[in-house]
This record gives sequence, structure tokens and C-alpha cells, in this order.
Amino acid sequence: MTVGVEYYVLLSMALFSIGLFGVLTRRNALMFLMSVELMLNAANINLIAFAFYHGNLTGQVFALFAMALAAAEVAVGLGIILVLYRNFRDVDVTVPTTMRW
Amino acid sequence: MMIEALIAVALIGALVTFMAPNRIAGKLAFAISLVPAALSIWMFTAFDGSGNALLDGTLAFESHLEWIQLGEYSISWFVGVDGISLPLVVLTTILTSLAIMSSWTPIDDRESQFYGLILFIEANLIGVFTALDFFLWFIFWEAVLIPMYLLIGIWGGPRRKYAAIKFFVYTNVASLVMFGAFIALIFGLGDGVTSFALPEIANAMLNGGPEGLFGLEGTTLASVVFIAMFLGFAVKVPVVPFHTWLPDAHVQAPTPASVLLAGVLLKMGTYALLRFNFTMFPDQVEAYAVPIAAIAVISVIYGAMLALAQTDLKRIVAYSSVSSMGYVILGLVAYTQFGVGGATFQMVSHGLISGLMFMAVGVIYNATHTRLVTDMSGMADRMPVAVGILVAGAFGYMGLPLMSGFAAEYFIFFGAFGADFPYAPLFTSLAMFGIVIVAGYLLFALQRAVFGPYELETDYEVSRAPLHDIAPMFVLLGLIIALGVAPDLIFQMITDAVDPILSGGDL
Amino acid sequence: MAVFQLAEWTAMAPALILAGTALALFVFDSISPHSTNRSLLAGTAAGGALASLAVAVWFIVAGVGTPTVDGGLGEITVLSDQFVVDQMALYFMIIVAIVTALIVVASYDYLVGHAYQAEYYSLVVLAATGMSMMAAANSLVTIFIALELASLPSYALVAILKDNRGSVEAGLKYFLIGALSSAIFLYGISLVYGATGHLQLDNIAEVIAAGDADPYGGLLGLGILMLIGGFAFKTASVPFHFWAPDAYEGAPAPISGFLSSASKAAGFVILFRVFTEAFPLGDQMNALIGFDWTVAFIILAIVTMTVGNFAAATQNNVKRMLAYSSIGHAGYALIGVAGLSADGGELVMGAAMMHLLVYGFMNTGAFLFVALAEHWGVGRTFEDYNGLSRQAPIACAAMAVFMFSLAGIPPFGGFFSKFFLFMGALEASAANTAMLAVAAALVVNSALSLYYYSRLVKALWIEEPATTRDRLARPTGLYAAIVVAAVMTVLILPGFGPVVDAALDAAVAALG
Amino acid sequence: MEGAFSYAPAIAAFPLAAFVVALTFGKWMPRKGAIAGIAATAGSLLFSLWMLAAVASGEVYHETLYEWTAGEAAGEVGDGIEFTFGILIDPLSALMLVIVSLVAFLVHIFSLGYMNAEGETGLPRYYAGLGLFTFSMLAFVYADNLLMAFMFFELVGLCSYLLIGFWFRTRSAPSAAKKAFLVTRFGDYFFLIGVVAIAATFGTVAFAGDDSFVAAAETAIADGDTLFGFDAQTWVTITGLLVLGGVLGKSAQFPFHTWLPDAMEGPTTVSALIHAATMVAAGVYLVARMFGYYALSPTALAIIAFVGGFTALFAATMGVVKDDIKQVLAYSTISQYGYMMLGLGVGGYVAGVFHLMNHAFFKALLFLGAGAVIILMHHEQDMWKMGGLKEKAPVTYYTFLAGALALAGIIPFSGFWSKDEILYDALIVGLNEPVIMAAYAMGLVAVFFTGFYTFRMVFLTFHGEPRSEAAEDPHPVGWAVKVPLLTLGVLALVAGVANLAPVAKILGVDIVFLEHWLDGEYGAVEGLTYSAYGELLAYETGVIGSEQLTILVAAGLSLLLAFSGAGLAWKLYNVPEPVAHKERLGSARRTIENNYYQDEYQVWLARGFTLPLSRAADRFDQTVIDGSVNGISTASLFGSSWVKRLQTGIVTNYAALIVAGFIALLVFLGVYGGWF
Repeated sequence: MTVGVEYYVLLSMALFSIGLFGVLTRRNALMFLMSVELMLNAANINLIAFAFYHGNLTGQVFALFAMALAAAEVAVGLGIILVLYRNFRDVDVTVPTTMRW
Repeated sequence: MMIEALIAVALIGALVTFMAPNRIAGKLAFAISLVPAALSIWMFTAFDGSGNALLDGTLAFESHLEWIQLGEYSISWFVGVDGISLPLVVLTTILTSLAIMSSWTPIDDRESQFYGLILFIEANLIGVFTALDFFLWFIFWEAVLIPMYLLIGIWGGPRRKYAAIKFFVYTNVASLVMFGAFIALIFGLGDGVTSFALPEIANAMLNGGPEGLFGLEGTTLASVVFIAMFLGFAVKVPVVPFHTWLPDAHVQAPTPASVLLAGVLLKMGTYALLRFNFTMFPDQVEAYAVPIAAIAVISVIYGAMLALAQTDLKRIVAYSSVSSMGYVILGLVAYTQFGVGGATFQMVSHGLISGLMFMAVGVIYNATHTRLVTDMSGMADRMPVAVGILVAGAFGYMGLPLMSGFAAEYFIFFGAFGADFPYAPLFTSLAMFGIVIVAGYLLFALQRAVFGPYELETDYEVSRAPLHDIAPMFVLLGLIIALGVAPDLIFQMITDAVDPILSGGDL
Repeated sequence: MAVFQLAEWTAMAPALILAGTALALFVFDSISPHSTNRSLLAGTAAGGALASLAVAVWFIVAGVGTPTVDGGLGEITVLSDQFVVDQMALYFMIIVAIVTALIVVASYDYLVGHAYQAEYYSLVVLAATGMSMMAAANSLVTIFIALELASLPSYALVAILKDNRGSVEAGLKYFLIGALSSAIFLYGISLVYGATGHLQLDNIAEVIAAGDADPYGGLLGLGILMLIGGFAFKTASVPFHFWAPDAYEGAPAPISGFLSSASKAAGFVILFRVFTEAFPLGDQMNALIGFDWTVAFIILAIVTMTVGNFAAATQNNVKRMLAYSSIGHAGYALIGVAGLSADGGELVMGAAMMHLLVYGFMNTGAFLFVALAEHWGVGRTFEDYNGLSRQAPIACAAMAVFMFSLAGIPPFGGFFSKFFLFMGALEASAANTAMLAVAAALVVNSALSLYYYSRLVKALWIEEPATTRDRLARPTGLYAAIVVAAVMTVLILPGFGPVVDAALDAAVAALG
Repeated sequence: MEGAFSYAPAIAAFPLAAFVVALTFGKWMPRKGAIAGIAATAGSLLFSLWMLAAVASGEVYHETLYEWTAGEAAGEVGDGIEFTFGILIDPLSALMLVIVSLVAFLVHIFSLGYMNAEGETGLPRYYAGLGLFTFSMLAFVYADNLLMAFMFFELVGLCSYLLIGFWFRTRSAPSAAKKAFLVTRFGDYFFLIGVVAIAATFGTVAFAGDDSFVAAAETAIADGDTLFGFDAQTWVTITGLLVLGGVLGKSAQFPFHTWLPDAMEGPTTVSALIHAATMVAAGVYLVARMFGYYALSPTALAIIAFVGGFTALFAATMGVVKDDIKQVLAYSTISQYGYMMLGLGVGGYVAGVFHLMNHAFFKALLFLGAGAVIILMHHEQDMWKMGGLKEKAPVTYYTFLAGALALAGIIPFSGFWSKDEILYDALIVGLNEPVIMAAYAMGLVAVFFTGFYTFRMVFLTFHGEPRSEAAEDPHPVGWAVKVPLLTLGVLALVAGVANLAPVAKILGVDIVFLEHWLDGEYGAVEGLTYSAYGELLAYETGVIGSEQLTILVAAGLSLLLAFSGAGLAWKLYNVPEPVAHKERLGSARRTIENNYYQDEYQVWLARGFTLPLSRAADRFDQTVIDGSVNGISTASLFGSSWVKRLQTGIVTNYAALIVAGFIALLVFLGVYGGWF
């Protein structure tokens, strides 16, 4: 008994949308980052589901790569959020607006 | 390799001058500029070309080197002169030398940069008049903008920044339009054309024309391109209503830059019109003759009317240039030997005369620090020689016989009166009324500024101009009279190159 | 020259050299964490970049990528086609290496008194490695990895001035938008994978050609669109451009130059490669996703160049003006994709590639001048730059060259590439009249760009200084980099022949 | 004497050399260039006389010397056209050469007394101007084609401008100079169109020979060609009238006469040479030169005659109220040239040329006499401040009187003969042509006014009591003043002998030397003779009773009127304390004093109409045309400031905008691609 691939896609799309919603609404940098992670993982779900569907492993392997990269991204991101906090005493992403127009 | 030598001397001279100390820059630049002047005069005497450069003529001093292969199209270093371009080259080199000498007095800041830019502009101007590959030509055409922008911007008058940017952007937009149109034409010509060499394109145009592009028929495409290119060049010429950058640029530019601007830069536009529109599109010229003639007449009369309303001497000369360029357009559209030849002659003649006028106005400005005719009176009392030359120049502008302006205007009028397009005599007669208005505003200005009892609103001691201010003007005056008395010095050379245009290349 | 008696992986040498350099710098940093031996660090980095450049040039001259029928060595594939070294790859590797070298040399002076010297250089070189790999990446996997390899150090580099609020803010914005874009990009990859079952570019194309992807047209279309989003982020194109002005303004000026030149070029190379290899234009493709994807690029090109140039026109901050201008230039380069068609487009794509090379010199040079101004501490606005030419004529002359070149005025390199783009756009219009709109937009934007570029020239050369300044220093590294960039911007015009050949050959090869 | 002609170019070249010498070295020369000028004009005079003698011996000269340029003629004829400089010496031009060089020579001498002796500054400029003028005028006179004539016609205009404005430090002289040039330029505008039209029509501009435009026009009319959409006759009329524009301007005919009185701002010598004897004659001379062309067009001739007659009367009436001696002479000049136009217009070629010659002598005399008076009066020109100079300056008085008698047309002074011949010619044509009759009538009435203003001037100046200190103690004049006066005085008296036509006709003796001269009895270029012109003319002549009776009636009428005019002047002004009597003119006075508001309307045309129009054009240019250019720029920059506001600085907004942009693209492409 297998679940049809379309359900995985729906799941991933839902996850992606949730992530996107978070990105658009959350002002906390960490929440922003987490939302992005959700979006990345939505893609991972897709990759794995499609790999299964197509019957090759490419997608699964790539999903592993993507997770590693996501981790690296978070590392860099956290570093930046750290200096953000040091400079602005806040992790609200809408606070730094010295540069505009 | 003569043309390369001309350009190289000017370019290297520009670099050398740019690096030279300010105090010797003027003399150095003058000395350097004598080399291209001498070389070009030698070229003039040794000229052995015949026919039109674009229409299977024999080129003089030709050189042709492959440069870039852009897909199916090749771009090359292709230069050479014919009877149309050579006089303009000589005009450029001579006028540059004289402009440099006339700068010695007014330019007292950042001299080395100033003279470096002047030489740089010279190199590009020579390039414009000698290049026979479209891309090469366009490089020179556009490169002229930079030095002129800086010359106006750095050494200009109070509103120099506005004037410089207006000149820069306005003429650049026009160039882009023109470039786009011409490239479209080349694509429209299809496989017959494999390079940007103008003779090849001209041949293709005269033997079949474009096949069509963008869903347009070949003839429609040719018409669209013709109009777009005409508009592009019209800004440069300038033709009413695209002229408004000119007075600003002229008034704000330092005198030597005005000399080159009026003397040579404006000729780029008419030269290009002749080389492109009026050589490659005989059918369109015929089809649009009446509107073009109307534009020419409007330019003449409207430009002259505007000049009449001015009180700034430079503005007067600037607007009168608009008027004079209208004559050139009229001559071109006449499409007769005297018309087109006269238009070319007028390019040279107006270059000399307007150069002279700007120099004379500049000399007065150097002494009085004003150019408003309302601010001064009786300058003849203090600067008799300079004023004498100004008066001579003014009469030259009015087309006094035995000066080159008359020859040019007469050729144009004669050529246009008998032209084939409808109502040619009427258009010609209307345009000729310009000679009355030009007399009106110049004489009015002379009466106010240089005659009458001596008065000056500014606090300067007016004394006679130094010799190095006067000498260039004498040279110009001599040339003006020489061409007026003996127009055949260049006119036969010009008509030799013009004839193939009129016969559609079948000579 | 028989290059490839060597193992095939050595074809990636330009990228590998950069990677090695980066690792060497890391090692050095680990051994001596607080070293301020700037000469050694910058020298190593520059040496690596130049070596990479030399090797890439050697390869391209030796005939790597030139089709074997033309007597060349043909494309060389590495790691089972995950990377391909062809003319386009080498061409962009050259661009990346040049920009990196310039940046590194200039940073020698810019980083005086800076704490994290070694990290800085190793991050720069690491990012360059990523970009170099992007040039050669041939599957969506390697593309994504290389892209992240280029991006992650870039985020850090932008924010490297840790006590500078602008730098941190810039880093934050760059990072957040970057992360969002990566997510979208990755999602796009997953959709394409879903539709075709492959991540290898040529395999994707085969599947599409075979009609196996026909049931998934919508999926593929959405995926392609999301891929475009990822590329748009990397190339700073609308609508993913929002990070660019802020990041470029806040980042250290050499890094701004690096990102806007090299990173943008790298973004374009994957854009070119993905769309020419995986989704070749044709009836099949059009039928599959319902439209000709050049339409998307036509829209993006027009909007991008317009937004970039219009926003640049009234800026007061020089760096920000350059940032917006960089967006405008992304719009110009997009013409290279927008003008493609089923049976051609070498000219327009080649022109875009030429433009990116020239842009590597002139735009980097311009940002380096800003770096110089920051080094002098004269301020950031146009007014602050007033009259600098009196004190530093050579640097200002170089800057004028960059500005005019960016504006596309001869006799500078930017003229040719821009006008070839214009030409290419017109040629493409013959097949697709919508491209006429692009050409028209190019004209309008060119005029506007002339206005603001010449504004800077005006400030430098025409205006009088508002305040009296002390003598300005002449830092060797910065000056050298600027002068080299300027000289190259000028000399590239007479020497444009080889550039045209390389770019057009690469484009022809890419379009197959 | 054939060899004489090879020296013909020297006639013009001498003064040109004098111009160059005076301009460059005048400052350092004794007499500031006068010597060079005198030598040059003497040379020209001698050579001119030599030419005259050569023509008298039966030779003529028509030679192209220099090709200015050549090319393809467009328009009606497809062949090549050459524009050349050539010399045409025939009876007419030889005569004119002598007149011009003689007057120029005398004026140069007179200048020694008038300019040098009076300590003027800027004399090199003055003599250079005179030299250039003499050169141009002589070259104009023997020009063999219309274009060359036009070119030198313009150059004399330049010289006129420079010399009127000689005292440039005043306000009035530069203004007058400008006006003179402008008004004549207006005429020359038409002239130039005429030249261009003739060249374009016939492919030639030569005056004489088989390939002249006159011959071509004759052929065209004979062949019934259509030229530029008109039939040949009409086209000849149109082009002829266009050329006439230049003539009217230069010869100060209505309505272009307004510049001449103002031109009196120049030195009196200049007025004598340029604005009386020679340059103003250029217009009339040109009509005579191409008389064959006008003869083809009765309409053009009738217009010439009518304008001439009208101008003669019109100017004469204005002359009667002037107070300035030079002004009177200026209006009289206009009036006299009107007579010449009338003469030519009625086909009286000989009469016109005859009057041209006589007028040159007596008007030069009168101007030089006026100059002498001005010296005497310490540079006072108002006649009401003169009086009683008769005894103190007898040479001046008697020579002036001779000139006045000639001007008034009193028998037997030269002016009588020529004016009478003109009026006679007009009368006999007028008997069949009402338009000409009207012109004749006006010319006849003008005789009365001429007599009146001439003697009003003489009486006010020389008779009665001195009315100012200067008049009581006049400045003496030297030989340089007297010699020219005496020479011209003699000529004014005897020049009429050249053509005593009435006497000849009544007495039947053959003493019409000028007629024979112009008819080519001695030598002429074919087609340029009186009789050749006569054949072309379409006029019918009539007589009153018999020819003799007509002659007597005409002569008697004009004499009667001349005497009554002079007599009225004698009655009113030959009193010790004359008064103006202007109130007797009643309501007409203001009009006449204001010169019929001719100046006003022309000044209004320039200042009240053209200038505001140009200002309006300027405003239009600045606001509409330049405004739209700047408007585009402003709009772009406004757009710019709007576009950059998108960049709010808040990163969440960026994300939102990115998503929005992406979705917009998605929706657009979806709709475009038919996904939805």
C-alpha cells in the first residue's frame, strides 16, 4: 500500500506555504530562519517523494546534500543574527532600516 | 597610414598634454596640433581620390584592417577620405590648432587637462570624418561626447552643469535611436551584407534595399529607418525642434569649445545625414523631400527669429547656427549637384565663420567679462582690431560676397531653386529670407555692442587683445575670403564626390 | 599543448586552485589566528586568483571546450557529468578570477587595521571557488551546492565589519533574502526533478525531448519559474533584487564590487547553462509549459533595467547608486537570455557574456574607487566626492573611465558590449517582435543611466570641493587595482576581437 | 587700341590696392592713406578714359577672366552652368566707369580738405573704405554677368554701411548704417531670388552674347515655353521684378527709400560719392545693364516707370520742408533717381542713362558744395543757421548755384536736357498708356517741387543775412575743396551737350552724341544697343500734333513748372530774414514733415512687429520646446524618486514584495500560457 505521490506534493506545498507565511509575518530573525528551514524541508519532502516515484535515488541523495547545506546556512545565519543583536540589541528583522530608498 | 598618423598624433598628444605641467600645456598642445594640421594640409594637396567613398569611389589614404568578427558580420578598422570628408578633416585640424591658440588667454585653470581634452576631441573628430566602417564611425561619433561634456562642464559658464548634461544626454539618446535604426537596417538587408563597411551597406541599399524585418515590408523598413536616422541626426545638427541643447551648450561652453562645437561638431550631424540618409536612401529622400524642406525652412526662419530676440552675443551666434544648419538641410534635400555640394561647402564655410565669430566674441568677453549687448557699447573704440574682425565675421555670416558664406548659400539656393521636389522655388525663396533676418540681428547686435560711445557695465579695464588672440582670427578670415573668392579650392572636389550620390551610384 | 594527458578532474583546476588557496589561508589562520601579515595573506589570495586565471586562460587557448571537429579538445566532463568544462565555463572562470584578483589586491589597503584578515581572504577565495564551480556545474545538484558555496561566504563577508551597523544590517538582509531565495530555488529544483526524474541537465533535456515529462507540464513550469527566482536572486534581478542595494551599500566596498561583478556573472552562467541545456527552446518545450520561457525573461529584463536605472537616477549615496546601476546591468545581461530563440541567439547571448566580462572590470573598478574614497574617509555622497579630481586626478580619471564605460560611451569597453547587446536585441526582434520593447527600454535606460553616471563625473571633475581636504594618500594596492581595471576597460576596446570570439564560441557551443 | 582692354582689370585693381595699403599702412603714411587713394583713383580714371577712347574707336570687350565655379545646372535646363568673373566693356559701362572713377577721384581730393584738414581720426579706415567702395563699384560696373554684378552690388552695400557708420562713436551713425544696410538688404533678398531664378531658369547669368539670359529669355518667349509652371512671359516678368527689388533698394526708390536720408549721417564726401553719384546709381545702372530683359516684359517696365514717377514726386514733396541741407539733397537724390527709373521704364534708355550721368555730376557737385558749406559753417548743417554765404565764399556759391540750376532743370544746364528727355519719352508713351501717363504727370508735378526746394536751399544758405555766428565768420576752404567744385561745376553746366535731343529734333541737326554712343555707332556688343532694345519694346508712342510740337510742349511745361517753383522759392526765401512758412501747408505739414510716416511704419515693422514676434518665438522656444525637453527629464527623475521608494529598508517588506512579484509573474505567465 503506497500513498500516491500527489499527497506528498500537497504536504510539501502546505509546508512550503506555512514557511512562506512565517517568513512574511515573523519579525524575529530566528523565527524567520526557522520558516526558511520549513521551506527547505518542504523541498526535501518533494525530492524524496519524487525519488521514490521515479525510482531513482538521485533525489534522496540530493536531499541529504540539501540538509547539510541548510545546516551550514543556519550556522552562518546564526552568526549574523548574533552580530545583529550585538549592534542593534534586538533580533527583530524590521529594526535595521538605516539603508533604504 | 596618414589617417592613422593624424589620429595617433592627436591621441598621444592628448595623453602627453594631460600629463604635462599646466604652464606649458597650451604651447605644447598647440605645437602638437600643428602636426595633424600640417599633415592634413599635405593630404589635401596630395589627394588623389575620386568619386564617393561609399559608392565605389577611389579612396585616398585608405586603410582597411579586420578587427572583430561578430558572428556573420565583420567589423574593421576602415578609414579613408573622399572629396566630401577631406575638406572637413582639414577644417577640423586647422580649427583645432586655432582654437588652442585662442584658449591661451581665457583658460587659466587646469590647463593640461583642458588642452588634453581638446586634442582628444580632435582625434575623434578626424575619426568621424574618415571612418568608413559603421561601428568604427560610431565609436568616434560617441567618443566626441565625453571631452565636450567635460569641456563645457569644467570650464564653462555659470549654468555649465545643466548645459553639459543636457548636451550629453540629448545627443546620446539621439545616437542610440540612430544606431538602433541603422542596425535594424543592416539586419533587414539580410545575407547580402556581411560587414559594417559603409560602402558595402550603401551598395546593398542601392541595389535592392532591405528585404524586410519585424514583419515590415522592405520599403516600409527603409522608410522607418530613414525617419529614425533623420531624427537621430537632427538632434546633432540641430534641426528645429531638436535644437534647444545648442544655445545652452554654446553659451555655457568656454570659447574654444564653442569654436569646435559650432565649427566642427555640428557638421558631424550634417555630414552623417549626407553619408547615411542622403546617400543610402534616394527613394526616401524623394518621398520625404517636402517635409524635410519644410523643416529646413522652419529651422532657417525660426532659428533666425530666435537669434533676433537674444541679447547675449554667444546666444545670437548659437541660434544663427541653427539657422545656418537649416540651409545645409535645404541643400541636401535639393538633391542637386549645387544643392548637396553647396551643403557640404556650407559645412566647411560655416565651420570657419562661426569659429571666427565665437573667437571674436570670446576676445571681447575676455576683456569685458560680459557678453550681453546691453552691457556694453562702443567696444570698437577700445579694441579696434578685434571689433574689425568681428564685423568682418558678421558680414561673412550674412553671406557677403567674396566670403565663403555667400558662396555656400548661393550654391544651396541655386541648387534648391531648381530642385525636383514640389514647390522647390517657393521653399527656397522662403528660406532665403533668412539672409535678411541674419543681417537684422547681427547688425543690431553690432550697433549696440561695438559701436556708439564707449560704455561698459562691468568693472574691467578694456585694452587691446594680445596678438595670439587676434592671429587665429586672421587665419580664419583669410580662409573665409580665400574660399569666397575661389570656392573651387574645394568645391570641385566636393562635387566629384557628390555626383555619384545623385546618380544613385551609377557613375 | 597536450593538456589532457592529465586526469580529467584537472580540468576543474581553476576552481580547484581557488579551493586550495582558500584552504591554505584557513590553515594559515589556524596556525596564526591573529596574524596581520597583510602582504602574505593578500599575496597568497592574489596568487591563487591569478593562477586560476592563468590556468583558465591556458585551457581556453589550448582548446578546451573547442569542439573536436574544430581541432579543439572538446568539452571535458568531470564526476560523471556533474561538472562540465567547456568554453562557457572557462570564460566565466576567467571573469571570476579577474574580479577576485582585483578585489584581493585592493583589499590589501582596504583592510588596514582590520582584525580578521585571514578569514576575510579565505572567505573571498572560497566564494570565488563557489562561483568558479557554478561556471562548470552541470547538474542541479552541483549548481545548488556551488551556489550555496558562493553564497554562504558572501553573507559572512558582507557582515564582516562586525561593529559597523550598516555592514551587519546589510549582511542580515542579504542573508535573509538569500535564504528565502535558496528555499524557493530548492523547491523549484524539486519540482523539476518531480517532473522529469533527473537533476542532470542533459538528462532533463532528454526526458523533455522524449515527451516523458508531458503529463507534468504545470509542475515543470512552476519549477522553472522558481528556478528563475533563484537565478534572479543571484543576479540581483527584479523581483529578487531587493537585497542588492542595501547589501552593496552596507558591505565593505571591495565586497560590493565582488558580489556585483563576480557573483552576478556566476549567477548568469548557471542561468545560461540551465536554460540552454535543460530547457532548450522549441515547440516541444513551448507546448509543454504552455509558453515560450523567453517571455519571462523579456519581462524581467525590461523591469529590471528600468527599476535599476530609475532608482539609481536620484541617489545621493554613490555606493547605492552603483548598487542600483548594478541591478540595471543585470537587466541588460538578461537580454542575453530573453533574446534566445529556437534557432539562434548566439549573438545576443554572446553579447551578454561580453558585457559580463567588461562589467567585471568597470564595475569592480567603480566599487574599488568607492573603497578608495572610504579609505580616504571623504564621505559617501556625491557632494562628498566633489572636486576630488584636484587631489587625485589619476584615480578620478579612472573613475570617469568606469562611469563612461558603464554608460556605454566609447572609447571604453562598456560601449562595445552594450551596443552588441542592443544589436543582439534587435536581431532577436526579427524573430520575436516583443524584443523591440526590450531594445526600446534599453535606449530609455541608457539615456537615464548616462544622466546619473555623468553626475558622478560631474562631482569628481566639475564641482569644486565644498570643504578643504588634507592631502589624500595613495594606497598602492587600491591604486594598482583601480588603474589596472581602468586600463583594461580602455584596452579591451581595441582588443575586443578575442573577447568576441571567446564569447560567441561559448554561446554557439552552449546553444548547440 | 585693342590692347587697352587687357588693362581693364587694373581699373578696379588700383582702388583695391589702395584699400589694402590704406588699411595696413595708412596709419604711418602721410595724409593717412589719402595719397594712395588719390593715386589709385587717378589711375582708374585714366584707364577708364582709355577704355572710353577704345570703345570710341569701335572696340568692345567681353571676356571671362576667372571661373568662380561651375557645375550642373538643375531646373529647367539640364546642362552645365558656369559662374564666372568677366569684364564687359561696352559704351554703357565705359561711360559709367568714367563717371565713377571721376567722381571718386574728385571726392578723394575733396576729402583732403574735408577730412584731413579738419583733423578727423580714423582716416586710414576712411580711405580704406573709399578704396574698397571704388573697387567694388567699378567691378560692378563692368561685370559681365548678373551674379558678379550681384556680388559687387552687395559689396558696395557693405562699404556704404562702413562709411555711413564712420563716426561710430555717435549713436546715430551706427543706427543709420544699420538701417541703410538692412533696407537695401531687404531689396537684395528679392534680387538674390531673381539671380537664382534666372540662373536656374536659363542656365546662364551672362548679360551679353548669344548665351546670355536675355537671349535665352527671348527664345523662351518666342518658343512659348513653360518655365517653373508659368508661361515664359510671366516668368520673365516675375524674375525681372525680383531683380527690381534690389534696384529699388539700392536706388532708394519707394518703398525702400527710407534709408537714404538717414545715410546722411556719414561724412558728406561719402554722401557725395556713394549716396548721390555712384552707389545709388547702381540700381538704375543695373536696369540699364539688363535693359534687354526688362524690355521683354511690358508689365515690369510699366511698374518701373510708375514707381519711378511716384518716387520722383513723393520724395520731392518731402524735400521742401527739410531744414538740414544734406536732407534736402538726400530727398532730391531719391527724387532724381525716380526720374531715371521713369525714363528707363518708358523705354527711354538713352534718356535714363543721360540723366544718370548728369545727375552724377551735379549731385556730386551739390553734395561737395554742401560739404564746403559745412566746412564754412563749422560743421553746422541747419540751413536756418546759415545765410549770406554768397559774398564770403564765391567759388562755393557759384559752383553750387550751377549744380542747383542743373538740378532744378533750368535751361541750359545739364539737368534740363536729360530730365526733359525723360519727360518727353514718358509723354509720348503715356499718350497711349494711362499708367505711364500717370507716371508722367507725377514726374511733371515733381519738377515744380524740385525747383522750389532747390532754390529754397540756395537762398537760405547763401542769400540773406547771416543767421548765426558761424555764418558771419566762415571757416576758409582750401584748394582741395575748390578744385573738385570747379571741375564738377563746369560739368554741370556743359554735360548736357552730350545729347541735345530736343534741339536735334527741332533743328534737325545730328547732335545726339550719347544716343549714337549707346546705339553702338562707334562700337557695341551685339544686342546691347538702344536700337536693339527698341525692337524688343512693345510700347506704342503717340504725339501731340507733330513731333516738334510735342517736344516744345513737353519742354515748355517742365520749364514753366521749374521756373515757377524756383520763383516761389525766390519770393518766399530770398529775403534778408526768411521765415519757414510751413504753417501754410496746413494739415499736410505734419504728414510731410514726418515723411508720410514711411519711417514709422518700417520701424514698426522691425521693432513693433518682428521684434515682438521674435520674443514670442523665444518664449515659445524656452517654454514649450525646451520645456518639453526638460519636462521629460523632470518626469524621469520624478519617476525615479517614486521607484526608489519601493526599497523601504524593512526586510520583511522585501520578502513580501519578492513573493508578490513572483506571484504576479506566475499569474501573468499562467494566464499567458493557459495554465488556468
